[in-house]
Parts: sequence; structure tokens; C-alpha cells
Amino acid sequence: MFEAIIELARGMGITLKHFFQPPVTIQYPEIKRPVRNRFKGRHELKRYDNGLERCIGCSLCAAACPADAIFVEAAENTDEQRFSPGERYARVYEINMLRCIFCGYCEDACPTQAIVLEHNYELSFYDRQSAIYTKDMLIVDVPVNGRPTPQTVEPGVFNRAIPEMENPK
Amino acid sequence: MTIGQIALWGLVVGFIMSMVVITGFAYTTLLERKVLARMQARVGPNRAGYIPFPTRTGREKKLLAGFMQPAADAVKLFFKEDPTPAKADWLVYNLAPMLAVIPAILILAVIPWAGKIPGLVPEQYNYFAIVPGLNVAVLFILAVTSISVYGVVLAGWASNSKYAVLGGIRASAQMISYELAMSLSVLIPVMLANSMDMGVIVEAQKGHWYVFLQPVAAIIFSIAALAELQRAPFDLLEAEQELSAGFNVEYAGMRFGMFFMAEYMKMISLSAIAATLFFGGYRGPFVDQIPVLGFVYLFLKIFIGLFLMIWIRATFPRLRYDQLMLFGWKVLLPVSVINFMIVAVFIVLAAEGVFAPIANFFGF
Amino acid sequence: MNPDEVIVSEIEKAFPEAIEEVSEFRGERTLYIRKADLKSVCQFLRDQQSLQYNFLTDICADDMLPEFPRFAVNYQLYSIPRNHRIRLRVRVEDPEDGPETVGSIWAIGTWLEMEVWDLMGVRFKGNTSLRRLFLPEDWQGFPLRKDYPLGYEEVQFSFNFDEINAKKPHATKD
Amino acid sequence: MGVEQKLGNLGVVTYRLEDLVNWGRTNAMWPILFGLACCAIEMMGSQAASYDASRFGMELNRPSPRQSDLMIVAGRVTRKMAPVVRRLYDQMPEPKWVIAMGDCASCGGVFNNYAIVQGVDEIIPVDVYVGGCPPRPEALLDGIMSLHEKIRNEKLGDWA
Amino acid sequence: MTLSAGGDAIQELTLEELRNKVGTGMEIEDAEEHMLLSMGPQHPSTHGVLRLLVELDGETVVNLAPDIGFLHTGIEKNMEAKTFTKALVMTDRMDYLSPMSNNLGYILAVEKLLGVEATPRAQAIRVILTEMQRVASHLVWLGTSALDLAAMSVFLYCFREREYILDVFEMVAGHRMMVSYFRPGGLWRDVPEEFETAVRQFLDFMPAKIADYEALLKNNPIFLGRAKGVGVISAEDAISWGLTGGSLRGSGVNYDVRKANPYSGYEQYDFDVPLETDGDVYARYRVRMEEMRQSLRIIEQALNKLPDGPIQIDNRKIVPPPRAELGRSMEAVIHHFKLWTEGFNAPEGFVYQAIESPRGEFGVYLRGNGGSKPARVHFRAPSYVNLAALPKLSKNLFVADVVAIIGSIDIVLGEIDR
Repeated sequence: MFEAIIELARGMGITLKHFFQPPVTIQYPEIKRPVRNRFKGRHELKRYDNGLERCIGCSLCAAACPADAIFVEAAENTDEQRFSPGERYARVYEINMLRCIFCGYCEDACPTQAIVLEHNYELSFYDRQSAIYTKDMLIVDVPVNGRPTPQTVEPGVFNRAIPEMENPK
Repeated sequence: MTIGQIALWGLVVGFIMSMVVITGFAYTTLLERKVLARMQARVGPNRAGYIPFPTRTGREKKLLAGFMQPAADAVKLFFKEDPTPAKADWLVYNLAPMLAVIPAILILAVIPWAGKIPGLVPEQYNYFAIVPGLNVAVLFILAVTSISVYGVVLAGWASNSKYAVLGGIRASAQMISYELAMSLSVLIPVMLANSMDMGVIVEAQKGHWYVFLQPVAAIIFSIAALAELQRAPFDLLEAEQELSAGFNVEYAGMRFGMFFMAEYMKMISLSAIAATLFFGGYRGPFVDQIPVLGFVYLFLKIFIGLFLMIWIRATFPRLRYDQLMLFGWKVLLPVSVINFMIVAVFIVLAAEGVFAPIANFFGF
Repeated sequence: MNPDEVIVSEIEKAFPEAIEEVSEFRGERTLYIRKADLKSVCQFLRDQQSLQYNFLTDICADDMLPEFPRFAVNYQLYSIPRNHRIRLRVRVEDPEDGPETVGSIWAIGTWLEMEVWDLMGVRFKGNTSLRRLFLPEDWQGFPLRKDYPLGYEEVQFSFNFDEINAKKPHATKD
Repeated sequence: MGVEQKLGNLGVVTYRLEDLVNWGRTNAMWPILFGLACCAIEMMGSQAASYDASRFGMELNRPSPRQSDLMIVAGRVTRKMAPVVRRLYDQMPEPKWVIAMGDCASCGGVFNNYAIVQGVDEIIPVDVYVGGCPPRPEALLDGIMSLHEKIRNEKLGDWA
Repeated sequence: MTLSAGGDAIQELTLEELRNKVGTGMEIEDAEEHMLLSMGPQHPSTHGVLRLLVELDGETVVNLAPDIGFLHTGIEKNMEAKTFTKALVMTDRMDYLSPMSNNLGYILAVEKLLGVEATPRAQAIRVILTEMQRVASHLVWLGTSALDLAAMSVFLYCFREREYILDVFEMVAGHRMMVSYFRPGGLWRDVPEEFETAVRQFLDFMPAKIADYEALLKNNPIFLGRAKGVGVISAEDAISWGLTGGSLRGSGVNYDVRKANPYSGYEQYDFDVPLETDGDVYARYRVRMEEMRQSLRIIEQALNKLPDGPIQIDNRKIVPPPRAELGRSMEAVIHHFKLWTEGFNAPEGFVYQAIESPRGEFGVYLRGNGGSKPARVHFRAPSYVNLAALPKLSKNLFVADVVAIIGSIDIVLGEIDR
């Protein structure tokens, strides 16, 4: 009987201890906890420093996607109208964000590191149509020293589709 | 003062006090949410309403963040559709929430809030209450608290839902079991003070609270009061994990809000009663010189009572139905009967002068 | 003798014709048991003191389309005292005429067979509780069979959004 | 519901009332205690100490649909579950809102097969879709913010 | 009865239809006097979308039958339509409280089918992460089952600690829950540098937290009253009903796949298998609490002797080449394209691989037919099997006990229904 009361009091001690500890809550909309480096959030289509798109329209991401959430339609590059190095570029690049499960397979499969899962996780939509991200929404801004695509370039410079890359961290 | 004047005075005071307690009820919900949150390492409601307070850094500080939360709840509940289930008993279904709320308010009538405040209390009475000087106040409390069980039972029955019926049945069984222990423990201050008038009981505790004289009765009363209130760990009738929401499962909108209201108002009033019967009521240091302090002391004691209830809720698991009944009938009731008899014998013997030295010591 | 060989010889002693075939793949021994003998073999494996396969781990059916016989049912047995696993495999030609239930040998058998029935449609003789378990009661067909369609819906992109949207039902408040 | 049918369009008065009501609704939105699959765990996570949805007055998870305002469809809705979801939705009194949390609830997600309803909007009207598989608790809170934004623009007359 | 969906349906059925309704063939003793209660699929204590059909005599359970399938996702069928690697993401979403364990079970089965074995470093990291997952899963179990008994603070404390584990998962795999971190032949990437400090910190603070939970529950008389002697199952019955994991060990049967059939190098680590003999809710509680401590032990040992070396096997037919090679070697590009479009081919044959998931023996039956997609995947889901014993466990007890028992057998509906 006496022990029982001691045990009950012990439990109450634990809750009281927490009462005087600061709460662990992160006040979300005002304070955002930074996500980890590898976090897989909303995708972005990257560009090279000169403004050319990294995506070469190979559709490997679409093939690797377990949810079939990516749709790519490629078109031919020319030196007058060059979007990306190599032969082809993605004319249409769409991701259905409500199908995407953020597994990162597309990022692994991409041979040019064009598609990268970045750190934005705030994906709320009022309707399903707006969850389909087109290429304009996915692609990053042209870097400071770059030119917007399509570019007119000298022939024979950008033949190589797959660049030299480092292993990801 | 004439009878009529006293009645009018009672009405006015009653209205004011009810309003105070209804506001108090709203903030008790907030208190519960906040304290629970802090005990669980959270923050609790802090978005609805705040007082902006400019700081030197430019970013304004939010004082009392969340203090409008009860208002938001109320507004939402008022503007919520309030359907009556098709197969429910319409009259009883709508009557039940009122039956739950009215007794909770009625109990307030006999609680002495403060001592004799000149100019506020009619001169023939010694303390400030809505109905001062009621010489059966304790009986009144017992009677009224047992009415409130009807609200719950009828709500459970009228909803025509199995969970609600189970909740209602549990409620009636629980109330009956704990009513006895509670009554017996309430009688002990009555016997000690030799009066059923709440004000007399408070005055009799001058210098020695009954909790020190009779800790057993005080503990039994607190446990039984928790059970009467259907608070954790005795909240079987709305046991979320077993019966979804128990008796109020079919209630929506403000009718559901009324059950909420009843529960929290009873929390306040039973804290007040416990404070009055065992913890010296409105009494405290300097209360004789400055009678208004009585309000402060009583509110403080009520607050401590509420905090304890919330604390218990944050910590303990819930009892099982049979364990609850066993505890009520096999532990609380015998203990309170024996305690009652011992106290009775002691009082008689003391009156006979057998324990005169001891009795003098305790101030009988 | 290692445990794998013990079990084969013991069964052959007791039921000379029960074992149709013994196969081994990645160190796992599979005994192909004649359908008619399955229940008695199971009973034997559990009760024989030198075997004690007291733990029925899993029952799982396999659709071998286009092979024949088309279905196979696997019984994963495990002996807790001897720490040894064995797999019994029964070939089933007609799913309506499956092996006998092992529910009386291991209590869990009935429950595991229900899953096989619901998803693969192999009926176990003597199991009276074969009902729709995972799927709604009025479901037609057995989804894990190879000839059952996956039920794929085209993923919506902007070029086909309206087309697919028109096919989908749209709920309203009432 | 109650008062708003009788009020009609009274200009300024209803405008103010509208603000008050919408304020109340956004700040005291009680979700139904209803989880389906993986997302339900993240939904519980958003209620838990680190994210604490109670800050928005949302910790009163009501187990009864009668007392709840918001249905968070957290997880995949199967063909067997679909009638149940619809029924729960019907049992909720007006006004009520629905958040389709995660991919499976929004459109079936990776489970593009016979068993899963390809989007809960085939059964019940959805107000906000939250992407992610499952969405982080923050993403769910962001969805709730979006819903609040939507509610602030609602007119009382829409509900009458 | 309007609350729980399906509730009305009961009243509309005839007795005969009712008897045939639920899979286990629920018997109804007295349809006139007893009450038939439908708990779920939307019910706070069914841990998901389980529906229980309960015949009640007052508050006493006369008969009980689980009705499942409200979360039947068709995972096994869907996996047959994807390559081995792509099918991996499905396993995450099965037992959503322990995706790492599911991944491990499936990946080990794939590796067994292919006849390869992961590198020592990959194996050690797998062990660390699955044991952390076990702690996380047990934390959710503890929190929810305590919440079932209305001890609400425990729930929030448990989720607070779980958040830390999820943060570590996010650090290594980029996703809090659906990690897909183990890949055929190794891991997705090596763990980042800060991983070790994070895990060590976890090992430092966790024992004190476990002590806190125990202070709230272990000897609390109310909890003891709710847990002791409730839902008893004997060792023999537990074996016959196929229980595994904490539920089996609570009955005193010493069977843990990590000890019986070690995988991923579990034989190198020194840990105990906690056993209790009472077979009741309290015994299962004690076992799982002790399991958390043992998991911490394993994590510490694995971390202390974490070997260096590659995290993937060097087989280009299975593992895609490192990214740095793509720009230099044509062969690498071909392998890369081949593996991400078509995947690798597995030989013909079938394997069964069991691991000890937080809920018990999680088994994967995998058949390959020479192609790049699994011909048949079947999961031996421990929750599914454990659930079958629920009617037996809860016979003649109270409704409130049923709630406690469901908590104690630790089921996850996503795994039951798959």
C-alpha cells in the first residue's frame, strides 16, 4: 500500500519535472528547423554555370521512378537553339508532385545531376491540377554569369552530354 | 434587510458569480490545455489572441499568447451544425446537456467565497455567498451533485448509440459507488463543526484546517470527488480509447460544449467545496483584518485543486471498470465507514469529557 | 547425418511415397510433398520426437503460370527445439481442390490459409472459414494470380489531365 | 447551422461576424481522430511535442465525427475503406473540411493498383492536398495553414 | 449505433449473415441478450483501421473477431510489376513503424536470391540502423499502448525521443520514415560524418529516458492492475498460434531470429534475449522495454567496431557504378542505364529469408524467374499472425482489457493487410 503511493508519487514527479523543463516545440511557421543535407524535398532542375540546362532529356529518371511520376519529352538541340549540351534536351519535363514519393531514385538515375531533390517540403495544393509541376516551375534561375536558354553557341563545343562529376556526399 | 431585498441581492450576486465562474470555466479549459502541454514538453495553444508588447529589438513580444483560445472554441461551437440523430429520443436528447449543466451551476449557491465584507454582505449573515446561511448546505451539495448524473445517463440513453449507452451505464454505476464514500467523508467536517452551514464549517476551521485533523476523510473526499467528476483516472464513461467518446459520442456543437462546461464547472465547484470543507475555505493570513482577501485565498485554493486534477490526468493510466467498482466498494467505502465511526465515537467521548485534555489541544 | 537428411529419411520411412522431389537452392531444402499426404506428413513432422517441427511459420501460395501444375503452396516449418527450418511444397493443379487444412495441427494454420484463399484462391479442404478477408465481400477474382490485372491508372500530367479527370468520379458534399 | 441563415446579407454587420466566425473556426479546428496508414504516424508526430499542433488549438482530437471539424485523410484509402470514409464524412456536422494528407490520399501515390482508391476526392470533396510520402509534420502544418487561408476567405452565406 | 462505420450494418444483418461475416467464423452465443459492438475501423485504440466485432455481455467480451483488410494495399501484387530495386520502396510502406527492418528483410532476400553478400561495413551499418529502428518502433508501441490506458504523457515523451531517431534517419537517408536506404548489394550511400556523434549522443541520453518511462508505468499500481494477469497465453499456445517477437518471448519461449538464424553479422554482437514467463500484457511490456536496452547495447558494439571499407559490393551487374565514373567510362554509362531502366536479372528459384523485426519474425518469400522483376513476393507479416491470437487472448475479459491486449501484441495494420 505504502509502496503503491510512493510509485504514484514517483510518476507525478516525472510529469512535474517536465513541467519545469523548457518545451521542445519548434514554433513551425515562424521558426523552421533546417532539414538535413540529404533531405529529399521538392525537385529542381539544375543548370550549368553558363546557363545551359543540365537535363539532356534521356528519360532515365522517368524509367527509374517507382511511382511513374515523371514525364519527359525530348527534342533535338541545335547549335542555334541550344538548351543543353549534347544532342537532346527536355522539351517537356513534368513531375506530378502528388504521385512523387520522394525516394530519390530519379536523382540517383540522372546521369548529369540535372534533377536534384532540394529542401523545400511545403507542398500544399488546393487542387490536383496545380500539383503538376512543369519545367518552368522546376528549373532554377539562370546563374549570374549565364545566359538564358535557348542559347546560340559555337558549333562543336557542347557535344558531350555527360559531364565529369564527383560522388555525392 | 427585508426578505425581498435579500432575494434581490441573492439574484444579483448569483448572476455575477455565475458569470465569473463561467468565465472561469472557459479559462480552466485553457489552463488544462496549457498545463498538460507543459507537462508533456509542449507549448499548448498560443495562436488565438495575444497582447502585443513592443521590445527594444523591434520584434514585438507576444504576451499571454493564446488567451483567446476559449473564445475561439466557443465561437466555433456556436456556429457549428447541431444535428439530432434520427433515432434519438428528441426530448431527452436535448434535455440531457441542460441537466448536466444546471446542477453544476447550482452548487455555486452555497459556496462561501469570502468572510463578512461590510457593505457587501447583508448584516444578518457572516459570509459572502449567493445563498448565505443555508443551514442544510452540505445536504444541498450532495443532492445537487447526484442530479448531474442524470444528465450523463440520459445523454447516453437518448443518443441511441451503443458506445453512449455503455458510457451512460458506466456513469450511473460509478456515481452510485462513489456517492456513498463521498457523503460519508463530507459528514466528518459536518460532525466536527457541528453544522451543515458551509460558513460555519469554514469559521470552525479557524487555526486548524480539517485536513490536518482528518487527512483520511480529506483523501477519500478528493478521490471520490475525482470519480464524481469523471476525471482521470476515473474517466471511464468517456474513455476515449474504449468507448470512443462515451456518453457524448453523438453530441455536436454547443450541446457537446455544454457537457464540457458541466465538467469544468464541476471541477471548479468541487475544488471550492474541498477547499471549504477541509482546507479552511476563504480563510488565510490577515483575512480577518481585510475580508476581501477571502476571495483571493479561495481562488488560490481552487487553483491548486485544479492544478492537482490536471497533474493527475497527465500522469496516471485509467482504471478498469471492475477495478473502479472494487476500489469504491471494497476500499473507499469500508475505510470511510470506519473513519466515520471512529470520529463519531471520539466526538461523543470528547463531549463526555473523556479526552478533555486532547480535545482541548485540538480545539473541540 | 545433417538435419536435412534426417527429415527426408524419416518421412520416407513413414510415408514411402509422400516425397515427390527434393530440391535445394541457396542452402534451403524444399520437399515436394504429394498433395494427399500433406496433412499426415505435417502431423508426423510436428509429433515425431526426433523432428519436432512445432512452429508453422508461414503458408504462401505461388502462381507458376504458365507452368503446369499452375499453383504451388509452400509451408515454412520451423523447429524451435532443434533450430531448423524446412519448406514443404505442394503442387496444386486445380485451385478449388487444394491440400487439406493444417488448422488442426497448428492453430495458426486456419488463419494463414484464409489469406491464401483470399488473394490466390486456393481452397483448402476442411477449412470452413475461407471467406473474403482482405477484400470487400463482393470482390470478384483473386488478385495475386498472374492473370489478374494490376488495375493501373494513368498518371496525370498536363497533357492528359483533363482526359483522366473526366473519367474519375468526383465527390460532392451531399 | 444556426444564426447565419437568418442573417442574410447585412453588410458591415455580417462582414464583422464573418471575420469573427472564421477566426473562431481557424483557431479551434478539431480534427477527427482518424488515421489510415503511414501518414497517420506523421500526423501523430505533428501532434507530438516537437511540432505540437495544439498551438493552433488542434490538440482536441475528437474520436467522434460529430464533434470534429477537420478530417485529415492520412494514408491510403482502400476500396474496402472507402465507404467508411464517406460515412464518417457524412456524420461530421457542417462546417467541415478535408485535408488529403500525402500522396496516397491525394491520388493513390505509388500504389497504383486494384486495391487503392486513386485519390480520396473520388469519395469526399477535398479542400487541401498535401504532397509528400509521408509529408513531414511541418508539411502537414503548412497544409493546415493553407486551409486556414482558405477559410479566412469564406463567406458565411456559402455555408447557409 | 451511428458512430463507427459499419455499426449499422450489424443491426441490418440476420444472425446467419452475421455469423458468416468475419473471417474467423465468429460465434455468437446469444444474439438476443448480448450486445454486438463494432469497434472500428475508426476507433482510437485499434491502432489503425482494424475492425473488431465484439459480442458483449455487459462489459465482458463473450466473443470477438477481427475484421481486417481496410488497408489492403496490394503490395505483393504491385511489387511483381516493378523491378527488384523499384519494388524496394513498397516495403517501406508496409510496416510503417519499421521501414528499415522491412528493407533489410527484403534486401537480404534479394541478396540471397542473387547469391551475394553485403560488405562488412554495410552490414554493420544495417545493424545499427535496424536496431535504432527497433527502438523507434518500440517507442511508438510504448506510447500508443500507454495511451490506450490513458497514460497520455508517456505517448508524448516517446514521440519526442522518436523524433531524434527520425532525424538520424533523415541525416543518413534523406527521408524521415520511408528511408529505402538499404539497396541490393549494400547501402544507398555511406553514412555522413556526423552520424557517429549523433548515434553516440543518442546512446547517452536514451537510458535515462527509458528510466523515465518506467518510473511512469513499471510499478504504477494502476498500470499493474491493468496489465498483470490480462491476456494470458501459455508457451504451448503461443507456439501453436505462431506468435513471434515480444509476444512469444513474453510467454517464455526463447526464440529470436537474431540468435537462432543470425543474419547481417548479428552473431558478432553480445546481447541477451529478454524472457518473461507470465505471458500476460505486463510480461510483454517488460520484454519490450528490456529489448530497447539490448538494442542500445548492440548499437554501441556495432558502432565501436564499425569496419572501414566499401559500402557496396563490386558487382556492376547489380550495383550501379559510382557517379564519378559516369563521365569517364562508357561502360559505366551502359551499366548505369541498364540498371536504372531494366534492373538486374535474378536467377530462377525461391528463397525464404527471416529477420527479427520489432514485431517478430518478418519473413520474405521471394521467387525469381530469371527476369528483372520478382515473380512472387510474399511477406510473413508478424502482425498478421499475432493478430490471429487476439480472440483467444481476450476471451471473457473486459472491453478495456481488449484495448490493453491490442496494444500489447503490437500490431501494425499496414503490415497485416499489406
